[in-house]
Amino acid sequence: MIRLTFDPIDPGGLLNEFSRGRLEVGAVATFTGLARAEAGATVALELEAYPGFTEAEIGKIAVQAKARFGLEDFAILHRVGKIAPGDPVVFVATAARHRRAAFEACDFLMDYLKSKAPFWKKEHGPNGARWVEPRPEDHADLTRWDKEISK
Amino acid sequence: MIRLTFDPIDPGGLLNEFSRGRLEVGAVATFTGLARAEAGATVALELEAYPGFTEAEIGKIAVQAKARFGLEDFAILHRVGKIAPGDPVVFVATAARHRRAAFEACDFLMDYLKSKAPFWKKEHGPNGARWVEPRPEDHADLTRWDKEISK
Amino acid sequence: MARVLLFGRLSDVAGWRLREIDSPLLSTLLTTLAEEDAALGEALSGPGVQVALDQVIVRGDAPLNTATEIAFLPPMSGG
Amino acid sequence: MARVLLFGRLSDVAGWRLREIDSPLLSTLLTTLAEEDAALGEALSGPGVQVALDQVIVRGDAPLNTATEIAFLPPMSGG
Repeated sequence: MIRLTFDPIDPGGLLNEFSRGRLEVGAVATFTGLARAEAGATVALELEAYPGFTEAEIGKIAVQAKARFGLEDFAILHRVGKIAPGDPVVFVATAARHRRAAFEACDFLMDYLKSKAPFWKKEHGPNGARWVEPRPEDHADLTRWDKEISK
Repeated sequence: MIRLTFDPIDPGGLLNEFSRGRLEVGAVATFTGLARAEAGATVALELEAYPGFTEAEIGKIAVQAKARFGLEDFAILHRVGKIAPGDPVVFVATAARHRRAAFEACDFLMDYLKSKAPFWKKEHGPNGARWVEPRPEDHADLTRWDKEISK
Repeated sequence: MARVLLFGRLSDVAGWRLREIDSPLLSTLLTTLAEEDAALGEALSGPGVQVALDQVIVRGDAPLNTATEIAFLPPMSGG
Repeated sequence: MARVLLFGRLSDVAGWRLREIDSPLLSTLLTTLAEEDAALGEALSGPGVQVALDQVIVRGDAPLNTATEIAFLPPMSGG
């Protein structure tokens, strides 16, 4: 499941729905990204996606992750629009027979989502708004996975 | 928060409660371990703890994890007693400013809980019950963290 | 009339997000937009701006038909 | 009367989980238990069985008082 939503995300409801009836799965890892207030420097976060294109691009990576880590299933929900500090921005859940695979796949998906997924992010501060570029460490996080391939 | 419970665990409720009001946290990772049916080989899992001692031993590792990974907070809930396939056995949540710390701390805590925490586990199958010893890979998972220290 | 979409800071520069513009080629569309709004023209040719035709990234020039959706995508920030 | 607790497979071997037994030392308690139930005696001296006095792991002999809680812990399986 890959979904974009303008409405608030309910990570707990998603986790319970995702885990229900999984008799052979064993391991469910999740990540919830919350908007940070940055001590008042961020009044709101605003995320723009390209509907259709954004889900399709995320889908390509999710299919890769499913094969690479042997996932049973995944769920990716991403908030778009204006987001208040403390509110969930992104929720990723992965299910696998063993926890190593579930953790690594969740980590991998988040590295992609935070650095390369087709979103445009604006931070609204007390003195106006600015567009955010990806942080260098986001790209560094993502290259970890390339290195592992070439090991 | 470290708690043992004979009652069913509600991972979603715990995740929402854990995430609420965290304006500066940014990252919440969770792991939910579900009892596996093993294609009918396991009718129920039974977990025994030593109340007081078990929480205290888990607490020592959790305090280490908090310092080592710079966690803002953690929650560990472990089911004891008889557990049906598909039901949550353990729920771990970690909160940190950045996702790398949240993921690694959650992974570290799970490696400890699955291999060395003071629990005794019995698998009830169609032909009787047997006590389970830790799997060799559980110990291998845990030694990953020692190696990282000596790097 | 193809649909032109601007994302991220490009729509802030242009003051619009979606317009219908008639143009036979991607290159002629870019010329039209730049003549009309020099700041937008510069932003569209800036580093890292990608073009998607009907949600597929393209490089170089391309013919446009009336049903084409052209999206200009500045560097993606991730979520 | 100290409280003696058995965990995991030890309580299956013994057929009980909790008993109050009077004994001046850990070593004398072990002798009493082994005389009464040879299988339990063997299980208690088996590899990896740890002893906790008042929830603290101890090695070697130790004096017991009437309030002491003695727990015999077979190898822990993790959760």
